[in-house]
Amino acid sequence: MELRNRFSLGSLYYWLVALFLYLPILLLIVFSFNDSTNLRFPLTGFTLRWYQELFGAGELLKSLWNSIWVGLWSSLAATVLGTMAAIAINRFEFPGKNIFIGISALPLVIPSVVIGVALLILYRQVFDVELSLLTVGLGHVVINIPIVLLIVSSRLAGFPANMEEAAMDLGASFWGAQLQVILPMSLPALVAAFLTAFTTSFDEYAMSVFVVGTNATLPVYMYSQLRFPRRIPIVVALGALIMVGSVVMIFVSERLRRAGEAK
Amino acid sequence: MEERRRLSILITPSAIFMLVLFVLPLLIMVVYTFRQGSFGPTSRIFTLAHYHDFLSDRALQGLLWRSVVQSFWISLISVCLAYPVAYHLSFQAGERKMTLLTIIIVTAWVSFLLRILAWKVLLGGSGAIASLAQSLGLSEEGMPFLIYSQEAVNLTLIYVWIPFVALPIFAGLERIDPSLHEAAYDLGCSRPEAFVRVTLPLSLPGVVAGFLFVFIPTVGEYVTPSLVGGTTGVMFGNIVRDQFVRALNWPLGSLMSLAMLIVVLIPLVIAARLFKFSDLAGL
Amino acid sequence: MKLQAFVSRSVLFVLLGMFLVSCGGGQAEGDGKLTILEWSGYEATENPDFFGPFVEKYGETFGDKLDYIFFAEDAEAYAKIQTDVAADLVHPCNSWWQLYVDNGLVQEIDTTKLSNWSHVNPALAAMGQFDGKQYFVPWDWGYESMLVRTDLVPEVPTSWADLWDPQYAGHIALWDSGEANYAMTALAFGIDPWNTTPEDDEFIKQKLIELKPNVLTYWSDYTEAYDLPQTGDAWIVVNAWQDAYANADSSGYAVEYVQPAEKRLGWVCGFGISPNTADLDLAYEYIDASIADSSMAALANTYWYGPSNTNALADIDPYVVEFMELDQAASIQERTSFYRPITEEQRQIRTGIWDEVKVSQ
Amino acid sequence: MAEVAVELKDVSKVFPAGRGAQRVTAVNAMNLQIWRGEFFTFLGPSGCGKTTTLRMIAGFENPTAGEITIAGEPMTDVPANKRPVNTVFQNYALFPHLNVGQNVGFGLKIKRVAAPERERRVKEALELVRMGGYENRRTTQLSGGQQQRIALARALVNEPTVLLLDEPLGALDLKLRKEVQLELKQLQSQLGITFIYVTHDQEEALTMSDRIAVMQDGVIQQMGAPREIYESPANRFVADFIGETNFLNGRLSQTTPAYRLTVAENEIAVKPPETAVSLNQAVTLAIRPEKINLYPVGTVADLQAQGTTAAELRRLFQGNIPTANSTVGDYLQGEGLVALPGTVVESIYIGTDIRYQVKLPNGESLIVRVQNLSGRYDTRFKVGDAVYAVWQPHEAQILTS
Repeated sequence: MELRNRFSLGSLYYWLVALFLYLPILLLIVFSFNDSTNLRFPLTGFTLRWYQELFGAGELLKSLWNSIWVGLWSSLAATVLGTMAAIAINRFEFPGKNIFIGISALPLVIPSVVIGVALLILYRQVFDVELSLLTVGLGHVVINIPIVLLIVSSRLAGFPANMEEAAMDLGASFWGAQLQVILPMSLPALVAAFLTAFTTSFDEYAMSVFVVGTNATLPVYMYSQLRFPRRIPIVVALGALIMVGSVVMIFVSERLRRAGEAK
Repeated sequence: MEERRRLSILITPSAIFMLVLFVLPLLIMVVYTFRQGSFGPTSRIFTLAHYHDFLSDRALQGLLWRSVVQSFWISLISVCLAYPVAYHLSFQAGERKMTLLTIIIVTAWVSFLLRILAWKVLLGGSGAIASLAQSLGLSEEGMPFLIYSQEAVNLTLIYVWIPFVALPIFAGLERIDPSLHEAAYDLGCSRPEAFVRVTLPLSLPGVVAGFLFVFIPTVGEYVTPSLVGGTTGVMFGNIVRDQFVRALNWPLGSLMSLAMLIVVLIPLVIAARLFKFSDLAGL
Repeated sequence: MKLQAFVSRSVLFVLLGMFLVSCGGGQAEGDGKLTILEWSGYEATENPDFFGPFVEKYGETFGDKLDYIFFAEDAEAYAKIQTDVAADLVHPCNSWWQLYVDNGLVQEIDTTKLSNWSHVNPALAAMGQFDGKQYFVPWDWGYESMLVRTDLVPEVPTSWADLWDPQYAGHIALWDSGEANYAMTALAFGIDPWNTTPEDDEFIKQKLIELKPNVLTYWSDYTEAYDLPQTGDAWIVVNAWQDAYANADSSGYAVEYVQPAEKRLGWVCGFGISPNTADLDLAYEYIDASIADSSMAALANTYWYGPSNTNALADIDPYVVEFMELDQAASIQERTSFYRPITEEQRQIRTGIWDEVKVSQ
Repeated sequence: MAEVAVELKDVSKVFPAGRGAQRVTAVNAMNLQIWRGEFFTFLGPSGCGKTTTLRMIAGFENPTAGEITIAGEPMTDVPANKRPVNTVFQNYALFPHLNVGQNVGFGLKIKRVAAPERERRVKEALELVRMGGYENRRTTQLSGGQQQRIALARALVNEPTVLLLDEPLGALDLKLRKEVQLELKQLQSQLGITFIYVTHDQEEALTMSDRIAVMQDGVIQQMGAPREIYESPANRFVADFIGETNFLNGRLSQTTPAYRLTVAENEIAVKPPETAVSLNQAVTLAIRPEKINLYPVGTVADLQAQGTTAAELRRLFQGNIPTANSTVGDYLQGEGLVALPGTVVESIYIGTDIRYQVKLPNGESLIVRVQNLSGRYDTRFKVGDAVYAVWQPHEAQILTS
């Protein structure tokens, strides 16, 4: 009985915090149907206009597409690089290890506007490469590597030390052991790292704004839209769609998980 | 040797990547602090003037200190608010925990900017909270409540950070062996005692990680203060950003970033000395 | 717990997503394209009306000829150009023009290649001239003044200097721009903003610090400039552009766009051509299309910005014409203090002053 | 001559000094041959180098010096995954992301054994360890004993030349451990595979092994069959580590015609030591507690007066009951037995045995285990009783190290 009480108390708190987190988002969803360019009470009427305009807003959708594209590949690259480094850190002792860890963690510590400017100088004045989604993505990889490294290496540190040996004992090569045992075992951490990296990349503005080329990412484009209040509701509609989409995805995967469990 | 080859295959890609795309730009930034101007002929003049300017600017240093203190409190409160969420997820939510965690995390998929705009609607003069405050007699008519102030910055940042703090704390809690709680009860601890004496100390690395996750970027924060901070909410990050994007005084901006970096690194180094790196990792 | 299954499904999701995205994400770089460093909202793909002749000439695929790099502030555009971001055309505002010219970032414009050049207001065109050569084609211009909620203020201010009146305490929104606040304060206290001494700098800084008790917040983007008076959070938005007034007015709020005793501030922005432009003819075509009568009318009707083309008047909404005083082109400058080019050093001083003001407690 | 399965020639392993760690010689110039089909055990306390030796055979560590051959093949450049050995790990190291069947089939899959064959062999292996039908279980759902069997099946399914077992029973409870010990032994003789077993549990080693190598400080102290190790420990360490042993300080007082030793203020007969010992040399006498019998002090009449029954007396004196007034000491001397007088200072009843502690005149003490049989006189000594600690001279051993 006591346990049950405690459970509902914790649960209550969780949902209160969730409500707190979702409150502004729910508000955005409401405003996305409000027949006014102003995000302001009182509501003036129901409309689907913003959604209609959203589907015609080529540049906005293109920037969304760009952001998804950059987010996916930069997170994937960061996950691959960061995971490799995490395995190395976890598995080997080598000179300069602490320096490597320190430097890899540093991007977390430096304001991204600074990284953005530094990268802009690097790209244009040192390497003379054109700004593009690639240059944005590379910047995102820089800030995402530490995230991946932190998440994955702590997961690896939690494993019994001899999993790799067990795999090699059974005939797997070193790389085979990494691919068939260490990586699958770290999968939850890899997914968490990828998700966190994607989330970071998807909402990254301060750095991206400097290294973005002719293709804007969503946050860069959205900030530029702040000059045009009448475009704000369209952006809000997009935000609402993204949110509803992600929540639906969560519930679908939860359903799938449950279905998988029932088997 | 075989081991060395494996190590180099694993580490070289990220090492080269970080070297070229991070260390190199960082060094360029350091070089910039000695330049007189940002571009053109003035950028080729070596000067220590920016160091002199910054070191003699007490007001600016004061702002840096205030931003650090403010970030400290924001981080602390975020940690306190997120801890019970992480605790609930880790110990009470059972198999739904990953789903519940994701529900919290995906709020970050809606642009930061939009969520801040929504907060402005809530907190602004005609917003829901102002109306409530007005009807309760807490605020005069049409007065924006809680917005355009340092408190608004704090509230908004705490809102933004809760999911990101919950994550490392959750990870820290997940690593605690449940039998340790049982051991604590067994040794006569009441539940709160068991929490204070066993769970909390063991989850401390996750808590510290969560704290740093918030603290570090908050010191350099500029978007939130510029949107909801008003005149009292200005943070050091705003001034740094101004050097880069308005004054185009990149040398001074670089120098201010370095100063910020050093201020932020101090707690990081302390934390790294107190806790093992992997414990700080989160998840 | 079937976490593994959940996770592997998520991975599948992601990989599938990447596959789909990679199918649609590629772009081809082609020749005969223009890269334009532009404020967002002016792009031809969103507003084909602003570039009528260009769109007509290249038909539905005109978008393939154009790439945009967007910026949100002039400083950002200048920084990008200075770090060799490859753009063929750039659209800065006039206080920056001198820097572009001095640093060789734009080339001289052969106005004979612009069929609509003769319609451009000569006063504005003159601002784009340096050492007797035309470097910028002025396109859009506008005012900066005080946008006032007349129903909330006790008294509508009539001059910039009125802002220092304690009756507005806590209800003024200043633009978070050192240059603008410097100019506004200079005007308020009878100083020529474009010809100042270090003493003036110090005086203006003190005045701005004195203004702080009256200030609610600093607005940094245009949505705020619209929102602040409409929510009533701010009674007076300083250095607001006229389109903020248009929006508030059309939304039914009691607002006034003040004509201060000391003159409004005014800005002009225009196109410059990079010296490295590969397809110069296309660049001229684009600019020429932008200053065509119909294009300029569309711009004015959409954003309430002043057109540089005086011939466009006929197609502009009379209300806009009246408000912008477009029919009195000759006298506009008498009531307006247009921004003038400032040096890099001046810019740093003015931003520095503004930073000190913000930092001061 | 049996075939050699594993041979170690002058194998050493030195771990260099690292941060906070000193240079450690884990294995020191080890020479060893393990026969095909043998159940060979490395026994020793933790840190003795036994696990390092096993890891070198498995290929997880490279010897600093020396060579290891398996089935006649030098293994120096052969990585772990190419060696014809498999390991059962102490913590089992079952892969948590794979189910039981996938775990067992892992090695076969690596070797690209076709699916049907793989399934068949996995099934067989699981049946071998009495875990048939568990293919689809998650490893985390299994008990410790079950996990141990899966780990065994996972190794055996690959048909290794040598199976390495690194304290595989450490995590099991006593009863289960005993059960599995027997099973393992049976399995080994049934399969005929060479087992190399590492443990710190001497009982386990004695129960299962064909041969045992007792290790300390990276060196094999003694190698031999369980009986040999137990009965004739080569040195004090082995004697002490294997089972319980009493050690008495002594000095050799006579070497010819027979060896005699002064211990606890008495001179006693002793069998000749294995190593050369000179007269007057200080040595250690080792004697197992169960080899010692306790006799009461006094005359036979005294015993009778205390109510000792005839049957008990017969048993005490092995049927040859001396005359009523002759003493027990005389009898023991007459029988050629060693008898040290002492006092019972502790008596613990442990069911199968009574465990006495007997204090000798010089202050040294002996542990004596007496089987708890009815009709035995020596099960009823009390604290304070004067007794003789008695053994046959050949039961005790002189140790010089």
